[in-house]
This record gives sequence, C-alpha cells and structure tokens, in this order.
Amino acid sequence: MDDLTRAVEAALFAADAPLSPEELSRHLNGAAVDEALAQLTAHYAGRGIELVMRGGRWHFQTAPDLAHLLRREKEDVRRLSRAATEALAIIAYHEPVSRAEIEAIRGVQTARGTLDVLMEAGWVRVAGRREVPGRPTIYATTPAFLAHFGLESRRDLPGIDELRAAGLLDPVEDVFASLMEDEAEAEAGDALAGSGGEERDEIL
Amino acid sequence: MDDLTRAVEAALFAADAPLSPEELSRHLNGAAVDEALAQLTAHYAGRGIELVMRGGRWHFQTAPDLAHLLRREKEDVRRLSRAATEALAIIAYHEPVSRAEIEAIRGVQTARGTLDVLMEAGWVRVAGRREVPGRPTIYATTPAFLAHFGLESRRDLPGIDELRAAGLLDPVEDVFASLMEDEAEAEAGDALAGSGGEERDEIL
Amino acid sequence: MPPVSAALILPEADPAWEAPPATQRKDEALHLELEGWEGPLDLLLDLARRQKVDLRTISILDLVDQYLGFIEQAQTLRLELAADYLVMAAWLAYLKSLLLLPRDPEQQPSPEELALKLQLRLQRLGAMREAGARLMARDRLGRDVFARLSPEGLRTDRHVTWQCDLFGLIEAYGQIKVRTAPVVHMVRERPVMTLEAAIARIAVMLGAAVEWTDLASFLPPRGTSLAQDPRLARSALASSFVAALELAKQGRAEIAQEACFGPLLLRKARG
Repeated sequence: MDDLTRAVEAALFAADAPLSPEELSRHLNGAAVDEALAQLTAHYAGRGIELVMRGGRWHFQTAPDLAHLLRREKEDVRRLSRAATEALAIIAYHEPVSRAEIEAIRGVQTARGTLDVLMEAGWVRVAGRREVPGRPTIYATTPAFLAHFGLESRRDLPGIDELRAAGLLDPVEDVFASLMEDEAEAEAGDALAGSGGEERDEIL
Repeated sequence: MDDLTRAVEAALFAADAPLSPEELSRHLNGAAVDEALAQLTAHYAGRGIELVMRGGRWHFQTAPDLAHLLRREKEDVRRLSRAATEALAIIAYHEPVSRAEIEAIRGVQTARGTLDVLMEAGWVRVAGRREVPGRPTIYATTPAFLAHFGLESRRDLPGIDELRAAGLLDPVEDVFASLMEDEAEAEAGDALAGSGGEERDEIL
Repeated sequence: MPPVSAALILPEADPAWEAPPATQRKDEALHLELEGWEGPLDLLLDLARRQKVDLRTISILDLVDQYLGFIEQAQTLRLELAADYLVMAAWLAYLKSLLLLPRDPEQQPSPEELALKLQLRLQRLGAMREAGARLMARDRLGRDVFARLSPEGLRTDRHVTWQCDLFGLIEAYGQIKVRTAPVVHMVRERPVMTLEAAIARIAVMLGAAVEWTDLASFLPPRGTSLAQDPRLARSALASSFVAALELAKQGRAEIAQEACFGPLLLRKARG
C-alpha cells in the first residue's frame, strides 16, 4: 500500500465528517486522491468496515449487514407484578374491558404503567373504545397471550366453579379468622385477650 | 475474511472507547475473539490505520508516521507543565505512590492543582490509601494513560527496565542504607579505607 | 536535552567537571530558564545537567559552589528568590563547610553521607525528568495518532421479558373474586348484662345501701355462674357503671370516687 493511499485511509478514518475529494486533497498537500479512494474502496469491500461515498463525500462506515452488532439486545427477565397479573387476569376473563372496569373489579386503582407493561409484553392490546359517555379505551388479550399461557382459546380459562373446586376461591380471611379463634381459645381466662380476639372477628 | 473477524472489526470501529476482549466477546454473543484480533492486527500492520492494544483494551488509531498530515490546526493537546510532567512520570514509574513520595523525589512541594490536572486528563486515578499512619491517598495511572501515550502496558514505559536495574526506582533511603552497608563491609576489611567519595563513585 | 541514555548507562568514570561555562552563557541561561525552575533540587539538577556530566560522577562540592554562585548572582541581579532556594543555599553552605573542614568523627551523619543522599536524590529526579520527557515525546493519541472522532458507539438495548404462568394468572383472578365478593357480617350471640338489667339490679340493691358502697359489690358475686364467664363479668361491670351513672342522673343515687382509679362508691340519694 503506497503512502498516499495510507494517508487517505488515515485522514478519512480520523475525520470528524465525510470528506470530499477536494478537501482530502487539500489535507494531503494537493495530491490527487481519486486513485487512492478507488483502491481503498476495493480493499474494504466485503470487510467489517466499508468506504462509501454519499453526496460526493467519502467516509468509512460499518458494513450494513453488521449494523445489528452495534445494538446489542440484552434480555432482562422480570416477574410480572401482582397488580399487573391481576389486571391481566381481569382482561382475560372479562374482555373487552375499560380501565375503569378493571379498577371496579379489582377494587383498587390501577396505575397507568400497569397496562403499559401488559401491552409491552405483547399480551394486551387496545380493542377500540366503548360507545358510552367519555368513550373509554377498552382492552383485550392478544394471540400472543394465548400462546404464552398455553391456551387454545379464552374458553380454556377455568370457570368460576373450577376455581372454587381448586380451592382458589376459599377466602383467605376464613383461614385467618379460624386461626384467630384458636388463639382466643388458647388464651381463654384472660379477659383482655378474649375480647381482643372477638373484636378481630367482628372487624373481619 | 470470516464473519467473526468482520464483526470484531466492525465493533472496534464503531466503539466509542477501547474494548477489552471480554467486552468485545460479550457484544458478539460470547464468541472467542483472540484469533480475530490477531488476524486484524496483522492485516492492518503497515496501513494508514492500525489496531493496537493499550492496557488490555483494543482500538483503531491512525499510523504514527502520518502524524504530520493529520495534525489538526489547533493544538488539541495542551502542554503539560513541567511540574505535572514530572509528577506524571513519577506516578507512572513508581505507582502506586502517595503525594509525599512524589514530593520526596521532586524535592519540592507539589501544588494541589498538579494532581488534579492529571486526574482531569484521565491519566491518573486515586488507587486507595496506603496502610501506614495517616493512611495517605495513593495514586496510579489509568488505562487512558496507556492509550494516550501508546503503551501496551506499564512494562513498555520508556527505559523502565534500565531504571529499575540501576536502582533509580528505589527509594533514596533504601539505596543509601545498602550503600552504607557495603561501605561498612569494605571498611571492615580495610581499616585504612580511602576517601568515601571515591569509593562511592565506584560503587555507583 | 542530553541523550536519553545519559543517566541510564554507566559511563566511563569521569573524574571531574568540565570547565565551568562562560559567564555570558550563564547569564543567558539564568534569564531564560529561571521561570522553569521550581525549587532547590530542580535548580541543582539543572546546574548538573548543564555540565553534561553523569550525576553519579559529579562532585557535590563543585555543585554546591555553582548553586551558591547562582544564588549570589541572582541576588545581585535583584531577582526574587523563593524561600526554598535560600533554605537550600544555607543548607548547601553548611554541607560545603563540613566537607572542607577537618573531620569530626562524632558528626552524624557525616558530610559524605549527606552529599551522597543529595546525589542519590538528584539522580532519581533526573531519571524521572528524562522519563517524563520521553513520555511526552511519544506518539500521543489526539496529537500524533488519532482515533475516530465521532464513532457510532456500541449500544446495549435492554429488553424486558415479562414472566407469568397460567397458575399465577388464575390464582390472581381467584384472589380478586374472593377479595371483592360481598361480605356478610355475622355478629355472634354473646353473654351480656343489658343496661336495663343492670339498672334494675342496682336499683333494688341500692335500697339497702345507705352508706357508701363499692360498685364492685353490686356485681354478681364471684363463684356464681354469671361471674364465671369473664366476658360476662366485663359486660356486667360496664353495664353496672353506666347504670350507676344513669341512677345518679335520675337523682336516685350518689356517686363518689376518692382518688383517681380508686373504687367507685355508690349510695342511695338522700332526701
């Protein structure tokens, strides 16, 4: 490789912007650079870097087929939060539902980000608007949701009866209350503890 | 040129900082990059751009002999003051060193700003504290120092082997003590030792 | 700048200084280089270097002479001298006198030792100045060699994969159903003494109590079935207290308490 070609190579590499042949030439004491540019273009063809001309100016760039290397994807696996899981379940069982309806069913407010997360995950989509005052956005599940959860269709979701049979509808509070009663019995004779236990029963 | 080599070439070309083989490999889905680095280094030898390793990290830079063509009009590199240059040399050849040790070698106080300038330049970093009374801060050089001065590692510091062999990197007190011992031994054999000055010249 | 290797390669022992430089050159150097001098060692080193002599072979005595000569001349030129220079000058003058005067064997450390230390320090500083100069003369990134000025950069896009399984989903739904199911409150029957019962009981018992009587003695006596249930006992106490207040309000009883948390005393209203 002759010195001029080396110089052109180095100048293009270190330049802060694409250079026209004239600018290059000025940099290199007026040398004719066309031949060097042609040589370099040929030399870099098929490599990881290529020399290209855009709008009359030359610059090095990463080979287009390797552009994906410059942006590495890194996957973070994160567990869906409790709130998001609940929202997703409500959408799955009741779709299409509006945000207000989800909140009504959950009994708590649903943060804006929660639905965003579900849509980002690809499990929930906007399914239009409900034709009621305010025209709220309504949400539904996607085919990706069915695929992820291994469901043929939404009909595969267990019904209320099945949930009950699986013990999933047993109120947690019942278990709690029976525990409290046991405790009250254990402390029988102690008036304060006894009354405390009773109060708890009532609150629950 | 195989795909991996092309990919390494492209990644190094696009990177905005020198990359260690580990970082490169992580970007390229864990591929082993050593072979590709060796190939590329050989390929670029003698061209206008070269692939170099500085402090374990790789980057492309222009060939040094083309400096006269590429030097930009405005001098980007500010001239380091003599005090700062000496401090930098002392840190590089003795690292890690405390400020007091730098001052002991220079024989003058080192202005507070001097070390700041070196740290701002990214060439010197705080490397912890020495576990002696007062726990003084100690300083060492950075990978950017090696990159800036074109050193593969500290072993490439100009003349470091000769300096070490000549004892010029050892503290004055240590050298002095060993010289005194030698002299004492010499005197033990020869009660009528000549003038100390001459003898020392020989020893040195 | 002398050859880089001057301080690194052992030269043939050079017995002495070269002849001192011409006065005219000295003046020139003085004016030109004064700004570069930072302190005593620096100046000594510079003086040593201008002799082009290896630091290991210089005569400290000659060096001291030159240093003191410089200080003297600088003073006649009315140059401002840093305190460091003067302290060093004083120290060197002392060192010189020690080197010249008859030896005092008790002197610790000996003048030769002091001179040796000075020599060693000068050597080390000299070596570092050489090293610094060689570093600065290297092909430096951004001055002699160049990296790409505005590279694309390598980016890492973080992509979150959310995890949730079918059981988690169904369980969550079950929880919602349970949580939001209509709640029916059931109050269990419990043994109480009603206020009416307490008023009736106390009103009857009060008829016999002319003197102050503790409220406690109006309660069903311990040992009775009524008092065995602690919850009923508490209910009886509360109801009896309210009943006493009610009776007092109606003017049928008087209440007194002699101390905080003392026993509540009750008697039939007089008149």
